[in-house]
Amino acid sequence: MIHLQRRANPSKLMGYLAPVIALAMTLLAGFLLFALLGVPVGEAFRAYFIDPISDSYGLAELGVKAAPLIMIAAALSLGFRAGVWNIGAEGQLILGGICGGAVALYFYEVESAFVLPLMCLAGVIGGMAWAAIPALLRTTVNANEILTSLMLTYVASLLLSFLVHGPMRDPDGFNFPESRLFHDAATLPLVLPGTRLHIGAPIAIFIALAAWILLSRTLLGFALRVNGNAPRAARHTGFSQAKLVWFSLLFTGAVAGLAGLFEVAGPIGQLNPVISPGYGFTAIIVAFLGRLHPIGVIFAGLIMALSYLGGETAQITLNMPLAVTGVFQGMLLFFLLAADVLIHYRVVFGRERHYVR
Amino acid sequence: MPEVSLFTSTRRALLAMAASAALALPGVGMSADSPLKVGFVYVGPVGDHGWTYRHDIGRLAIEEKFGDKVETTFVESVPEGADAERVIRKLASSGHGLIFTTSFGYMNPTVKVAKQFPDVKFEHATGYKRGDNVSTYSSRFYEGRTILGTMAGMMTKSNTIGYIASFPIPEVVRGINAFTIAMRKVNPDATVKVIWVNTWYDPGKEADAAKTLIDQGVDIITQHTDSPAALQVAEERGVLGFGQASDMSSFAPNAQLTAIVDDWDPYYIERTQAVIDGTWESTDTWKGINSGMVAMSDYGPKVPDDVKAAADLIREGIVEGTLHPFAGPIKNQAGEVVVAEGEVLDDGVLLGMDYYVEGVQGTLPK
Amino acid sequence: MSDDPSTFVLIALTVITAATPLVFAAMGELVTERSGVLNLGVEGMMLAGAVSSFLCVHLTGNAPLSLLVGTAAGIVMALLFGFLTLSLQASQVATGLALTIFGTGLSALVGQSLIGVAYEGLPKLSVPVLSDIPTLGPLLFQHDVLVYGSWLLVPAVAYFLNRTRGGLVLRAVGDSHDAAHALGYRVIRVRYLATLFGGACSGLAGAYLSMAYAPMWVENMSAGRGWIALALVVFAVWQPGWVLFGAYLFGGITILQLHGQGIGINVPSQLMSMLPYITTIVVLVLISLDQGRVRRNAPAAIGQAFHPTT
Amino acid sequence: MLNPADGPLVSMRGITKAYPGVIANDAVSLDLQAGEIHALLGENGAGKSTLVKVLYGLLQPDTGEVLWRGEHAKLRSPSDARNLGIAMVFQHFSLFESLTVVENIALGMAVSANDSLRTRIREVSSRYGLPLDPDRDVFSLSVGERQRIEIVRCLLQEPQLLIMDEPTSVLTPQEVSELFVTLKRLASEGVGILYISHKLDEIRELCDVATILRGGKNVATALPKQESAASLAALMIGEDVQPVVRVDNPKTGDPLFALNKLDVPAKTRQSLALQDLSLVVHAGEIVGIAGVAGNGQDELLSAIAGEVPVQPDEMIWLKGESVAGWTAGQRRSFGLCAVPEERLGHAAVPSMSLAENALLTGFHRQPLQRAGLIAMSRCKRSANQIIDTFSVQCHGTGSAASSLSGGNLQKFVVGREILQSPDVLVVSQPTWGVDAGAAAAIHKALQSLVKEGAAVLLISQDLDELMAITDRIGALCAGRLSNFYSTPSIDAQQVGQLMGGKTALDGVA
Repeated sequence: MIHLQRRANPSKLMGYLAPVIALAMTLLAGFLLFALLGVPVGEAFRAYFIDPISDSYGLAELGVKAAPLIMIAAALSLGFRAGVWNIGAEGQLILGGICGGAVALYFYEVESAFVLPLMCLAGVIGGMAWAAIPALLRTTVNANEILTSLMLTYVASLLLSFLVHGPMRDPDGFNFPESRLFHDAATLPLVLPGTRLHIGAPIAIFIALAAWILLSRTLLGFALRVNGNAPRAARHTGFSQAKLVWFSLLFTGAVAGLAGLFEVAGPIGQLNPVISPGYGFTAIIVAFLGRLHPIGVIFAGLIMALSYLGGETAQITLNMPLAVTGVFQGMLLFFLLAADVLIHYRVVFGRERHYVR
Repeated sequence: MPEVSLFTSTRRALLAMAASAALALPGVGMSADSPLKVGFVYVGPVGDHGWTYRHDIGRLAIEEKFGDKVETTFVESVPEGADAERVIRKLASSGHGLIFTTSFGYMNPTVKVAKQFPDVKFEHATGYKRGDNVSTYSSRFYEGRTILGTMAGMMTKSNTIGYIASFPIPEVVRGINAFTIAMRKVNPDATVKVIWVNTWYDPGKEADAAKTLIDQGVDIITQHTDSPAALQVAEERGVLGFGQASDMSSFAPNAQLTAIVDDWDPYYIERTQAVIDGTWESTDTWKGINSGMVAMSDYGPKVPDDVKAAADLIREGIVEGTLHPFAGPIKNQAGEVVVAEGEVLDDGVLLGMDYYVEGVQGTLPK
Repeated sequence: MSDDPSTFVLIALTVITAATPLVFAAMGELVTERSGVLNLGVEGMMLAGAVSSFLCVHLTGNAPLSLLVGTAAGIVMALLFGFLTLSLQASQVATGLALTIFGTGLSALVGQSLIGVAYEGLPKLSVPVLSDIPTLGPLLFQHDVLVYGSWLLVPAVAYFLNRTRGGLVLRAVGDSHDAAHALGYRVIRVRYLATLFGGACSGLAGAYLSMAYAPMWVENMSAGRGWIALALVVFAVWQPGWVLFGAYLFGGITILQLHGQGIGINVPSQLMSMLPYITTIVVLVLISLDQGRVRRNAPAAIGQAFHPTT
Repeated sequence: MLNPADGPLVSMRGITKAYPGVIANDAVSLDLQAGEIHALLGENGAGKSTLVKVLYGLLQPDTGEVLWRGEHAKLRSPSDARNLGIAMVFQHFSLFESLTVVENIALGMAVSANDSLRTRIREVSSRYGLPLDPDRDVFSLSVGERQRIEIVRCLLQEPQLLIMDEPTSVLTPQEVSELFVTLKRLASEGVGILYISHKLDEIRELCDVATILRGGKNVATALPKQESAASLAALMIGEDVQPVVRVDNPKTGDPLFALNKLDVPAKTRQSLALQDLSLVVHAGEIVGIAGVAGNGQDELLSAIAGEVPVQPDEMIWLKGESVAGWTAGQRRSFGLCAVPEERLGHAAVPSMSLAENALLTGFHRQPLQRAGLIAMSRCKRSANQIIDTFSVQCHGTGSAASSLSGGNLQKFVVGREILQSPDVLVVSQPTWGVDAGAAAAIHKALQSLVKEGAAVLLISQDLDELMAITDRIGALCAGRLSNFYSTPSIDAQQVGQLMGGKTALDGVA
């Protein structure tokens, strides 16, 4: 019999080793999966893990894909630590895109340095406004934010659809559902010329670092952690629960809104009916994969982004259907999540002995 | 018992891969003896049984026609956001000489990538921006809708037809109008009820919309969404309907009167041939029934002979160019004549069509 | 069908069909959550159920067997989830999301050969005599087996949770796993069973999609219904009767907005489509005013890992 | 009915149970006869809990066995124990908050929550004077009512062996007497009772035999009625205990803290409202509030500490300022510190380190931040100071709060507030479940705090404690306060009357 035995203290070693073990297990399981499907295993792994980032453009794309995941997940992990279950970051992202995009469209003839900052501000405000609804409902009538934030995501995506099919569509675009293309003053500066890596990527890292400092070194971060672990203790020492709920939601809303603005003002360059392939949802996985630690989130975001790029490469170089990518990605996540058990538990072979504290 | 194998397409993939492993020269467009690599970018899964599925049939037609002279690649379910540009670029940089991007949302990324890869030919479906190495192509599906409208107008007893629409974009509006104009020609009392479901692809919701329309008294349904769900409902509820994108008679052997079939095969083969021959030029293709791009499936068992005859006549008129689906007089919903007798709507207006013609109920969401 | 059912009946029938998969999936998730387990992988389990039941009915033509296969597929997915979260203590939220990614991919892989395959749909089972009653007959007694099943499931789960010992133990485990463990109840086993029940129900919900609602297989055909089911559990404050109400309310408003379009209400369809979501929020706000109810029914230990030796 | 004549009812032989780094039970043996009330006596950490958990099937011993009526008993789980006829009232109740009384009892008895169970609950509760509504939600019940659930549940099982873990800590002296009558009656009916306590007087009054544990070992078996409290305590602690010396404070200073007709409405329909509470605490005095748990102590502490908003301005006064509208943090900064009763989750965050727990309430009055950031080194220093001053047993400032024993954590949280040198300290049940040594240390610290001119408000259920260290005393009952009396002027029995709801004592000034 194999069973788990709780460690007296979390293992630091396993903290680093667990992802490595998980990757090894994924390779093993991937080997079986690909062999079963008749795909050359070496080629497949190359397509997933090496090809996508074998040149500077690929690395830049990794940054483009990972940036929104990292920044949203870093923000979400603050809220999750505080026990605030905002799963509507996708909706907040969309609102950020809408509001920031609206500014770009309003000033579409203005070539000025203030346009972009204004767009960022609008994106942040849009995301915060959308997150304020669950915050308000939670703090006033104690309505469960899981439901309200999720439902508002659907509303946001319908709102975007309405706007690009109607009021915001390109007047010269034959009534197709897209806005005008933003001009240069309304698009993000690039970090790496010749690629699409925009300043959103360094900002995402900055946000993760800032979230880390906030969480580990400031009283506010401490309050968030106390509230998530022991809400009564938080109340006792005078941390206002309502304020923490507001902060968690508004902060995530602001960051998600900014991420949405970065998408429309960066790689997309206009408003479309779809501005995010579910970054707000994927970021939830990324947050947990990063163990709700803003620095862990950076690595988790990169791995997650790589698995998406790898899926595209596998389709292109191996004609592997997207379905296989989903299965492979699922396995990778399962192993990564499961391996973290080793941090807190020892795997013991043999008869179970009861240890009670 | 039908043979079911999980791995049919993967076996196909394996063959293709063996070939590409031998090539493995990135950045090469094409050379005399290496096969032409043709890439496809799909907006949905190939398993949607609708739009993407039909494009994939076209891809397979290329493979069949050219054998080992081509290799095809597809990337499915590519979101129309930031990801599209990367995928298109990746195809361009991995030795593909011809790339089809099959959704409107890929227009700007396609144009952008095309500028960076002047030697690669791009074909963008349903868009309007072209370049030296970017063509656009689309089908005049509305010609098919004219036939459907004629048949519906003749066969309806309730004089109300249900139309399940996806998103209020010109192509869908054009279809509704072409259908309505043809229907009113044969049956001036008939009207069309439109329900927008805001999705291309949700069988459950499409079925709900179909039931709703039937409950509101329509006796014929047509749809501009991807799945056969609406037609299945028609079959079950004993009303009539039309297939969309594919022949869907297996889902509704009695209810399907006919189907508009997207047939990309001839166009894809022609364009691939042009690249192989070195004769490819940027073009703007918008073709309909006479080119074979829009095909009509066989009539269903419930279509009476006179309707068949009338439909055939329309079809011939369109093929020969004597009948234009948007020939005047056309009135808008307010009853104002927007196209006078003797005139036809030009393609520019058609491309951006954003109003309903007389005979459509409700108002067009703007 | 009896002669000319009224418009009300016709609308109601559409609502019933739209709500039934939500009822199944949400009832399953309700039982899972009441044991203290939050499984966000409903969508993935539904897709697994949808594709495997359709595959089975396509191969064998045996509808009852296919429903079983769909149920079993949901159970297998839930077992995977249970192993990761209950045995290996992985995060429930993240594992559930990963399960959805996995299930979406796996179902697409399995379903490759099923594209374009037709199936006539589950047969309607008319209850003799009763189905001829005007209005009530078509409304209540002319459905397929799963609709009847969903109606039985709600009182059955309510009875189980509130009236049986097993239900009591399940609620206890969801309220405080430590206290339940101290009394000698097998927390992990109870949670496994509840999770598997949730998987079975999600599998059936999926089977309903591919065998009755829109009898076919297309990729990702659940189109977000698993998420709605999750929201309905919260909406219902973990009470079975309210799940039924919520599912019919949500389905009803969805259908009514389609009807609204059909009769020509002049509001952009995107805005009309927001109605079900907004209504759900509004009703939740009203429900939340009674915090005693939330306190009594919300599983306090939801989402928390439990390891019996601590 | 059983026949008590043949040997012990239960016999534990050579029970050894080890955890990593500690031997909780080291070859402990114990014999308990039917009809006997048997005390299990020992300090916290002496191994009492481990031993009864073995007996109740919650733990498996490494070696040793349990004999039930002379035969080897397989106790793999509590249900095995229940099947034999063993019932247990836990110190920390294993209740399910969201379930009703009858459901909780059904879970503990492995039966269904049906009407016949409801009827039996009503019967038993009226027979033993333990009023209980079977259909109440547990979350709406007071601590005292919750214990009643546990006792009624055990009685319903008609046990042959009843284990009671510190049952009287939540009862008034009158209720304690009633409980003792019940227990004695049960014993006379032939039920064996294993009674865990560290209250020596209770044991001497009630128990026939006492097994005394120290450091996991069985150090003595005594007949308590023949021992003095001091000799029992000596056995328990291993050295002569020094009883708390009453220090009468003749001089009291200015009023530092006052409640003026404090009203706090009930937060929910079920919780208790505080009505018309007035009191004054002066510099240099300890004022005690006696009362059975669940009479508004939690609500009172919350209101004073600032956890719940209080409406009109004049209700709470601190150093001459009205602080009713202030937040908890503002009150702390101004000099009011508080220690809530619940250590884990209220006074301390279980999963956080001691350093972080020092920060938890310490940041208001100590410079634990630098340039807007938390200065972890300062937090560690602060935690170390607490650990050193109050001899907290732990593995350094990095240990999680949850890894400390109850007594050590209590010393830590009380010490944390005392070292902040508050002007007013409000402390609730500071020695509940704490061993005698730690309790003495805490009492000494409180006394030296007032000597330095602070005011202490002590909310406690422990009459011995209150009588020993307070200067004035009153009682809280059903959300209302009694009058306050100089402690030396009244006796425990009179305080008991106040706890029972009397607001004034006849003939006492």
